[in-house]
Amino acid sequence: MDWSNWSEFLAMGGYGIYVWGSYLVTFACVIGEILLIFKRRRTLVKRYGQIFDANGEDTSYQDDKTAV
Amino acid sequence: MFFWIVQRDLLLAMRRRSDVLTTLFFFVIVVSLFPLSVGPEMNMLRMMAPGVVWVAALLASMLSLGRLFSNDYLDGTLEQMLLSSQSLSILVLGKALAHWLVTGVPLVLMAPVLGIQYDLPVDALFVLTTSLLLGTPVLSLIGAIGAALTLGLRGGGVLVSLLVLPLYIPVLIFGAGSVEADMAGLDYDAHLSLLGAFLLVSIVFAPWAAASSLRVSME
Amino acid sequence: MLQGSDLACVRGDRNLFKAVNFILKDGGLMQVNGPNGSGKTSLLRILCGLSAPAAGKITWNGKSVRTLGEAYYSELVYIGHLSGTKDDLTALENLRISSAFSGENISEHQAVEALVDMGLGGREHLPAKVLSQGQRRRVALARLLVSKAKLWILDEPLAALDVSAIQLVKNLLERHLKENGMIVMTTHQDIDMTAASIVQLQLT
Amino acid sequence: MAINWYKYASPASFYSLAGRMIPFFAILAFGLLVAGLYIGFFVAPTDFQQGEAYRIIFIHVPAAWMSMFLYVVMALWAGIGLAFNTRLSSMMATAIAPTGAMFTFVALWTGSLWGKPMWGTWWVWDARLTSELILLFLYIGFMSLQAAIDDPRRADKAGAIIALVGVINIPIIYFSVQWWNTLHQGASVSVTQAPTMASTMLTGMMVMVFAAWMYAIAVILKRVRVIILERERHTAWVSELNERGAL
Repeated sequence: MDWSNWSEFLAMGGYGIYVWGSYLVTFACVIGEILLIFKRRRTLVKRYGQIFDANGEDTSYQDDKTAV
Repeated sequence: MFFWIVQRDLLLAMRRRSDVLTTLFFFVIVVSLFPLSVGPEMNMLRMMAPGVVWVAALLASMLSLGRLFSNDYLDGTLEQMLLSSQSLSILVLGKALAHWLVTGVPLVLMAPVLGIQYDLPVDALFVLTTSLLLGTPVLSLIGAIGAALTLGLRGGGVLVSLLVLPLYIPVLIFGAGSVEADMAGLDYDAHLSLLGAFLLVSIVFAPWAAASSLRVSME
Repeated sequence: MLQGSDLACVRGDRNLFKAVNFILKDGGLMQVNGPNGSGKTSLLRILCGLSAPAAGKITWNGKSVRTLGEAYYSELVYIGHLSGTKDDLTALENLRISSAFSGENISEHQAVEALVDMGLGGREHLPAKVLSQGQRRRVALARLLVSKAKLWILDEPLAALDVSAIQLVKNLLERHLKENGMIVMTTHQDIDMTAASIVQLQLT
Repeated sequence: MAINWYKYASPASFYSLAGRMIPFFAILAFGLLVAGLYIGFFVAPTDFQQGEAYRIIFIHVPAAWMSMFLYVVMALWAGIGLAFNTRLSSMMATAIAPTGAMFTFVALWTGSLWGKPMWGTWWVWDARLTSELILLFLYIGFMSLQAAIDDPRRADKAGAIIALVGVINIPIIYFSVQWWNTLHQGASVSVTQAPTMASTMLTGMMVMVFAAWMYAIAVILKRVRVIILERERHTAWVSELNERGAL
């Protein structure tokens, strides 16, 4: 399937909105999910950094649910 | 022992009669709301009747699920139930049966009356009542699992409906489907036998699942 | 004979206690002591199988409690902080139902007698919600009179009781120990009771 | 082999193992994705019936399969966690749920976008789309139950029970929706009456399925590592890792 030019590829035989609509949303979800995990991880590592370094041994008893 | 728990719950329900009536009134009000919203046009209502009555029955029986175990949880009787020499599944089956008798049966008795409100033909009323008779115990049994899982959680009431509604869908489809089939002149035995099958399966599995959920929640 | 071997309990993130060992023989009394929040109630709940220990094992006459299940429960009465009485039911109904749970269907007469012994004479037919906290504890404790279970697990049985009730409960416990029963209890009052063997379990 | 396997059942060693595996799966997923898209858009011919709109199939079908597959895998891990009391398997189940829910949402979104050119409506009560919707409710139910319970052990076990009850109900729901669909609309054109698949279309789709698979494994391992850290805060190996800054 060879697309003669860029704009024809975008038009996707008139169905451009639907095809690109679904692909964009899919990649948005994928990227979003990955970013969410990295964000969750970063806050966790930062928080552990404070807890452990500040007093060497973990004394602050925080419920995980509230802290994150 | 099984009859002890059923008798106790019925005794409790009778002592607090308002709970029984609230479920029934909720059912009646929800069913009567639809003609007001959709318009009094008869054959439209007749077509919608099975779905409306079934969804209202589903929501009404779910209304009182939250209280199924929470009262016993708060005053310590649930602990005694867990420690009883009788198997917990039997006790949970008893509680689900009591819940059904208190909420399900009034719905079944009220359904024909509401059916007339929707101008359903007589044999459709009969099918509606039998389908509810077979379906509502399944709602109580599966609901018992949801109630056990969300014991003692904040916002438990909403969570129960979120957990349990997807599992109610097959019962809803065949329940409402049986009445529609009858009104369309098709035979409805297939639907009712499937509802009966759901009932048998949930009688066997649901109490065991609810019992293990109770043990998990009471850890 | 009840035996616990290196029991441990974790609540949320914190481990309440570790490596708890004890043996309780017939006619023995074990008193679990420790400051508030040291896991006394958790230990009792683990002993009666309500919750699983994070580590360790509990055996009843040599067999693990987990495998015994209902067989173990029929030998046991647990009275926790909650009185286990339904507010809408009368004291009599409450007692009959809670004893039915543990498998002993007692007659109306026996129930009334037990309530009278617990000093609730004349109040059998009152709904539990009008009873005071102390009276409700008496209804819960009345189960001990009618129960044939060998092992009693009591979480602060003497709490919220007046002097006469405390004396009454003490006689009850002593009588149970004399009949070769076993008791595991927590209490903040000091109890001077004679028993075949008294085990003091200290939770830090 | 058994002993070795058991070693990886402990969160600490699994944490490092997962750490090493993630890059492998991530690169594989990316490679397969690029290949799949290339085949999908540049090799596969135009479909005589649906024109170019059918190219949505390259993400709709993998997403739908993955959503179904991940729920079953989640229920499996949850069941193992419940039966053998191994915390790691329950953590795995908790890690799978969000990815499964994401795939279900994508399947629904692409399904409705595909339905628009085919039938002119955004949402068609087709049997498979409806079951996909119900599957999304099951995922949401699982995740909200686990979020509502603070104690991780209870959350794992409660989640396991609802996942197992859910997985038993999936075939029942699917067939009752299938049956319901035929009753009301007669044999309507269903989304998956896939056009006769040219071989390149098929290969393109299969490559995309594997890409989705690799991606799912990479993301789930990534999330399970974070969950392990959250739950194992009080263990020595976490604080020791933290000292070395190797978290």
